[in-house]
Amino acid sequence: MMIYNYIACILLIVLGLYTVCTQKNLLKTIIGLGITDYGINLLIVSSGFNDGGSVPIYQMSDLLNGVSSQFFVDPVPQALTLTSIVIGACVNAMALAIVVMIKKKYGSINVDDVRRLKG
Amino acid sequence: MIQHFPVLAVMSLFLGAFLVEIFGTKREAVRNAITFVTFTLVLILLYALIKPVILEGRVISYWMGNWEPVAGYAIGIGYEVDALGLVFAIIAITAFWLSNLYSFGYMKGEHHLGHFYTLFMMLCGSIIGFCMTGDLFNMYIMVEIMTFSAVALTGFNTDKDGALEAALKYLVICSVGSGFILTGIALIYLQCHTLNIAQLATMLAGRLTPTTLMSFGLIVAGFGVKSFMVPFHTPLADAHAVAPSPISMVLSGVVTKAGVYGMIRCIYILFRAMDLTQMQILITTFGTVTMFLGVSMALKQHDFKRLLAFHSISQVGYILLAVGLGTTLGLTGGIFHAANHMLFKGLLFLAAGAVLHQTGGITDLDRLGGLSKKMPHTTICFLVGAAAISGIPPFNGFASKWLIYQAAYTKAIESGNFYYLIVTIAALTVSVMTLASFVKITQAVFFGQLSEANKDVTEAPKVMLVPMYIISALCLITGVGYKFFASYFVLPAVNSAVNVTNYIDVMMGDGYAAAAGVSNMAADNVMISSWSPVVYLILFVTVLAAACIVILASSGDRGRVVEVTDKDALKHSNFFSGEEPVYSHVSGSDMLWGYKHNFKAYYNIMDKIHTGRMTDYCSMVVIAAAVIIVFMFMFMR
Amino acid sequence: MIILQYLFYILIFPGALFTIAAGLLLAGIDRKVIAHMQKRIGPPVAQPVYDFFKLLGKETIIPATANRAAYLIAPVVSFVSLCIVMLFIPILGFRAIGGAADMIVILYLITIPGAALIVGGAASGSPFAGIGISREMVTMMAYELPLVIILLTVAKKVGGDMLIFDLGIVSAYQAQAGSLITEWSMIPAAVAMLLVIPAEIGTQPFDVAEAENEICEGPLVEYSGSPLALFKLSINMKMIIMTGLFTALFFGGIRTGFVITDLIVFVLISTAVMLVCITTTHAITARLKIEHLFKFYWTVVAGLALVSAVLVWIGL
Amino acid sequence: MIKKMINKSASKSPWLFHINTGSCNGCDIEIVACLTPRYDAERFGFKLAGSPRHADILVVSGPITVQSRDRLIRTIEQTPDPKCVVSVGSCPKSGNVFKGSYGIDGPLDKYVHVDVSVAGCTPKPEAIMEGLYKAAQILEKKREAMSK
Repeated sequence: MMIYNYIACILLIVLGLYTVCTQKNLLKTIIGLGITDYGINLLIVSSGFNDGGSVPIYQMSDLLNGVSSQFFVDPVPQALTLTSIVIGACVNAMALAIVVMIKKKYGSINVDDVRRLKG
Repeated sequence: MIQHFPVLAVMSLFLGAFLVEIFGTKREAVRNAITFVTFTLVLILLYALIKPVILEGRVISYWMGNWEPVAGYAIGIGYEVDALGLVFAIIAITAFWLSNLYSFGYMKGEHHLGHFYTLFMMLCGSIIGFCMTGDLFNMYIMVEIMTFSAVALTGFNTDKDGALEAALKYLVICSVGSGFILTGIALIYLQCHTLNIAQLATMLAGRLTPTTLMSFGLIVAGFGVKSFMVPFHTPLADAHAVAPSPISMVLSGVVTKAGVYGMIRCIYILFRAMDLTQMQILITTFGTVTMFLGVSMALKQHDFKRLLAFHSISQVGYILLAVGLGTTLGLTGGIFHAANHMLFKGLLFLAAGAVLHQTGGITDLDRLGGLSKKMPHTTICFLVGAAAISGIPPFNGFASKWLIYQAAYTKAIESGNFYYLIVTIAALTVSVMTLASFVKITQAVFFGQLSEANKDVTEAPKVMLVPMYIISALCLITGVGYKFFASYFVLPAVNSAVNVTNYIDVMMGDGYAAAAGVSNMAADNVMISSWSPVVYLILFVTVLAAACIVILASSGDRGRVVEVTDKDALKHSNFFSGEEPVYSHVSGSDMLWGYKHNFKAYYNIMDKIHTGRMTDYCSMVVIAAAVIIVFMFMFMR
Repeated sequence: MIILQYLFYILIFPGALFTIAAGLLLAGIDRKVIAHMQKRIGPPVAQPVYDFFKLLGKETIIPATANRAAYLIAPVVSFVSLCIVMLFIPILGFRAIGGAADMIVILYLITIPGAALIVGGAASGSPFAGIGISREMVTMMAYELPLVIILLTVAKKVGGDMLIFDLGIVSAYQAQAGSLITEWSMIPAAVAMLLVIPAEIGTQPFDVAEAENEICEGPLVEYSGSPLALFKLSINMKMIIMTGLFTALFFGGIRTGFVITDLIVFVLISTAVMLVCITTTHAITARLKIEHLFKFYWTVVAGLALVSAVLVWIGL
Repeated sequence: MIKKMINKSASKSPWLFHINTGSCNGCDIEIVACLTPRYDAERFGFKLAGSPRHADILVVSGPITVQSRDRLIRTIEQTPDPKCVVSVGSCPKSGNVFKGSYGIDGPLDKYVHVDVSVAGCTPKPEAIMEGLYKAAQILEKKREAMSK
C-alpha cells in the first residue's frame, strides 16, 4: 500500500520543482514551492506509518505488563511533519509578502520584468 | 556546568530577540544595550568552551529534556559540541559580535530597527544552533530559520533598488535547497529510523544503498545551495549587493560557512564517504569551478558590493576545493581559510559599508574615487583586507591559501592524477586574479581623483572604525602566527572531523562506536614546505630599520620633499602633457582591458547564463542537483 | 655573534647590499650591451649608479591629488621587500637562511613590489598612472600562470613521488643529478621562464605598463626624487632576483666548493641569462599591445610550460 | 660622501624632456639625431624621460606660440629642482623668421631663465650635444648650490 504514497510524494515534489522552474508568474512559483513542501511532508509522514498499527500511546496495561504487545505508528515523523508544515507556511507567507511589495514597486509579478539584478 | 553552555548560548540569543522586539522597538539605548549584552554573553559562553573542547578534545553533549538514548536508540534531540562545530560557532559569534558593534553606527537613523536586531539575533542563534546540534532534523530547522532571517535582513531596506527582488530570489532558491535537505533527511529516516547524527554515523558509513545514496546526493546538493557553490551562486551575488553592510558581512562570512560546515558534517561524519575517489573529484571540481567563475565574474562587476559578493563565491570555492581533497591537510587549509575568509571578507564589507554610508549610498565603482584623502582609516583597513584576500604575505589569507596549495599538490603527487595538478595551477592563478580585481577597487574607490560630488565626504564614525581595526589586527595576527592557529584552533577541528569514535561514544555511550565497527581514520598532517612569517617580518623590520637609518642620516644631502601648500600651484598639478589638469579618473570599468578583451567570448557566455530571471536560476539549481545525484549513482554504487 | 652573522646576511650579503650592487651592475651591463648591439658606445657601466644618486638629489614633489602617506611609503615597501627575497634564493651551494620560505612563498614575495608599485601609482592620482597600473596588473596576471606551472614542474621533476617545494632541496638535487637545464623535458619550461623574466622586470617588448612615450611611464609618472630612485632601484634589483631564480632553478647543479667562486659563477650565469632574455629581446623587439601580451602568455608561454609539465608528469 | 656622490652624479645622468613650442620640426629631428648611433648622446648618460617629473634638462624648441605658452610654463614648473632649460635653435632665442607674428609670444627668456642657448636654424647635432653637455655641468653647480 505504501508504494502509492511514495509515488504520490515523488510526483508532488517533481511537479512542484517543475512549477518553480518553468512558471513565469511569481505567485505560481510560490505555489510550486508549496507543492514541493507538501510532497516532502507526505514522504515524512509516510515513513512512520505502519499498516494496522495503533496510536502511539502506551496503555497503562502495557506499562504494567512491561512489554507492548501492539505495534504502533512511529510518532516522530508526525512531529517532524508538523514542524515542517509550520516552516513551510512561514516561507509561503514571507514569499507572498515580498511578492506583494514587488507588485507595488515593479508593477508586475512576471519573472521577466523582475530582473534588475543580473550579470 | 559547562555542558549547559551551548544550549544557553542558543537560547539567550533567541530570548534576546524576543526582548528586543518587546522592549527595544522605541528606545535606541535599550535596544543597543540588550543586543550588546546578549552578544557579549554568548561570546563569553562560547569562548569558555574553547579550553575543554578545542584544547582538551572533550565532546560536550546535552540532551534536551534529558531524553537520553534507550537501548542504543537516540530518542530526544541532542546537542553535541565537538571541536569542528565549535570552531564554526566561534567564527560565527566573532563575526556577529563585530558586525553588531558596527551596525550601531551604520544602521543609526534607519526605521524599524527593533525588527532588524530581532532578525539579526535570530540569524546568529540559528547559525550557532546549526553548528552545535547533534540532530539532523534540528539542523534542518536551524537552516530554515537561518534562511528565513537572512532573507528578511537582505530585503530590510525595502526602498533600496532591487532589495525585494534579491530577497525573493534568495528565498525561493534557498527554499528549493532546503527542500533537498529535508527530502534527504526523510529518506535517511526512512532507512534508519533515527535522526541522531552520532547514531546515524554508525549506520550509514560505507553502506551506500540506493536510498541512502539518493539522500546523500540530495543533502550534498542542499548544502551546496546553502554554501552557494556554482551553479547555486546566483542569489548570493544579488543579496550581498543590496543587503545592509553588516548583513553582507555575516552573509558572506558566516551564512556561506554554515553551508560548508553542513557539507563537512555530512560528508566526513555522517556518511564518511570522503575516502571515495569519485567523491573527492566531485567536490574538488565544484570547488575549482566555483573558484574560477567567482573571480572571473568579479573582475567584470562595477558595483562595489556585488564585486565583493563574487569574491565570497570564489573564496568558498577555495574552501570546498580544500575540503574536497579528503586529506587532513586539505581540511586544515579549508577550515583555516573559512575562518580567515570571515575575517578579511568581513573587513572588506565593513570598509565598503563605510564608503557607502559616508557617500550617501554610492556603490557604483564608476562614480567613486579619491576617497583615501577623506577616509584614511577606512583606506588602511581596506588595503589590509585586500592584501589578505589576495594572499599577500604575511597576512592570513596567504597562510591558509598556501596550506590549500600544498594540500592540492600533495594530492596530485600522491594520487598521481594530473587533474589535481590542474586544480593546483587554477588555485594559484585565481589568487592573482583576485589581486587584480582588488587593484581595480583600490584604484576606482580609494585612489585616483576625488570627484566633485564626493567633496564633502568625511571619515566614518568611531563605532564603525573600531570593528574594522579589530579585524585588521586579527588579519595580521592570524597571518603571522598561522602555525599557532593552525595547530591549536584548526587541527582539533580536523581531528574531530576525521576521528568520529569519540563523537559517537560521548553521545551514545561508551563502546558504541567500537560495537558498530567504526574506527578512526589515520590523521597524517605533514606540511611539506616551509614558510615562516616571523622570520620574514624580522627580516623586513631589520631592512626597514636599516633603510630608515640611511634615509635619515642622509636627509641633509637628499633633495627636499616639496609639500603641498597651495593646491592650485602649478608645481603640484598633475602632469597632463602640459594641459591644465581636469577631473579625470580612471574608474573601475576602464581597468584591466587587456584581460577583458581576451575573455570576451567567455563573458558573453556568462552574460547569457546570469540572466537575472528566477526561473532560469531555479532550473540551474534543479539540473545541478540532478547531475550530482546521477554522478553519485553512476560512480559511487 | 650569531646576530652579527645574520645582520651580515641581511644587510650585506646576500641581502640588501649585494642585491643592490648586483642589480645595478646587471642593469649597467644591460645598457652597455644594448648600445653595442646598436653600434653605439653607450653609457658607462656605472650609469645606473649615477642615475640612482642623481635622483636622490632631486626634489620630491607631492602632487595635489596624491595620498601623501601611500605615495611615499609604497617605494620603501617595494625596495625593502626585494632586499629580503635574495636571502631565500640559494646561490649555488650557499644559502643564507634555509627553511623559512619555499618556491610558492617566493612566487608571492616577488608580487609584493609589483603590488607596491600599483598602490604607489594609484596613490599619485594621475590618469596616466591609472592606465599604467591597469596594464601592470594585466601583465602580472599574464606571467603568473606560466610561472606557476614552471615552479610546479620543477617541484615534480625534483621530487618525483615526494613533495618538494624547498629551493634548497632543488639545488641539492641538481648538485647530484646534474642541472635541470640538461634534461630535455625541462627545456620548454626553461624557455618559458626566459620569457617570463622580461615581463616580470618590465623591459621591452613587455614594458606596456611603463611605456614612457605612450603613457609617460605609467605608474611612475608623478614620481620624482628619492621615491623614484627607489622604484628604479627596485626594477634593477628584480633583474638579479629573477635571473638568480632562473639560475637556482635550472643551473643549480654547478658547484665550485667555495662561497666566493660560487658567487662569481652565480653572477656570471645570471648575467648570461639576462643577456639572453632581457638584453637581446630588448634590442630586437618593439613594444606589444597589452591584449597581445596577455594572449601570448596564456597561450604560447603557458603552453610551453604545460608541455614540460606533461612530459615530467609521465616520467621523462 | 653621499652628498659628494650625489653632486657628482648630477652632471653624469641628465635626463631630457623635450618641449616643442611650435617648432617647424627641424630642430626636433636634430635632437633625435643626437640619440642615434652616430652621435650617441647616451654616452654621457643623456636619456629621454617620459614625464617632466623625471627630467633634469628641459629642451625647448620653437618660437613660443600663444597656444603653447601656458603649457610651457606649466611643464617647466612641474619639473623638480635642480633643473636646466636649454633652448635649441634660433626660434626660442629670438623668434627667428616668426618674429612679430600675432601668434608668437616669445622669446623664451621672458618666462624662464635659459641656462644654455644653442643657436642655429637648425643647429647641428654636435652643437646640440655640446649645449646639453654644458647644461649638465650647470646642473652640477645648481645641485651644489642647492645642497648647501
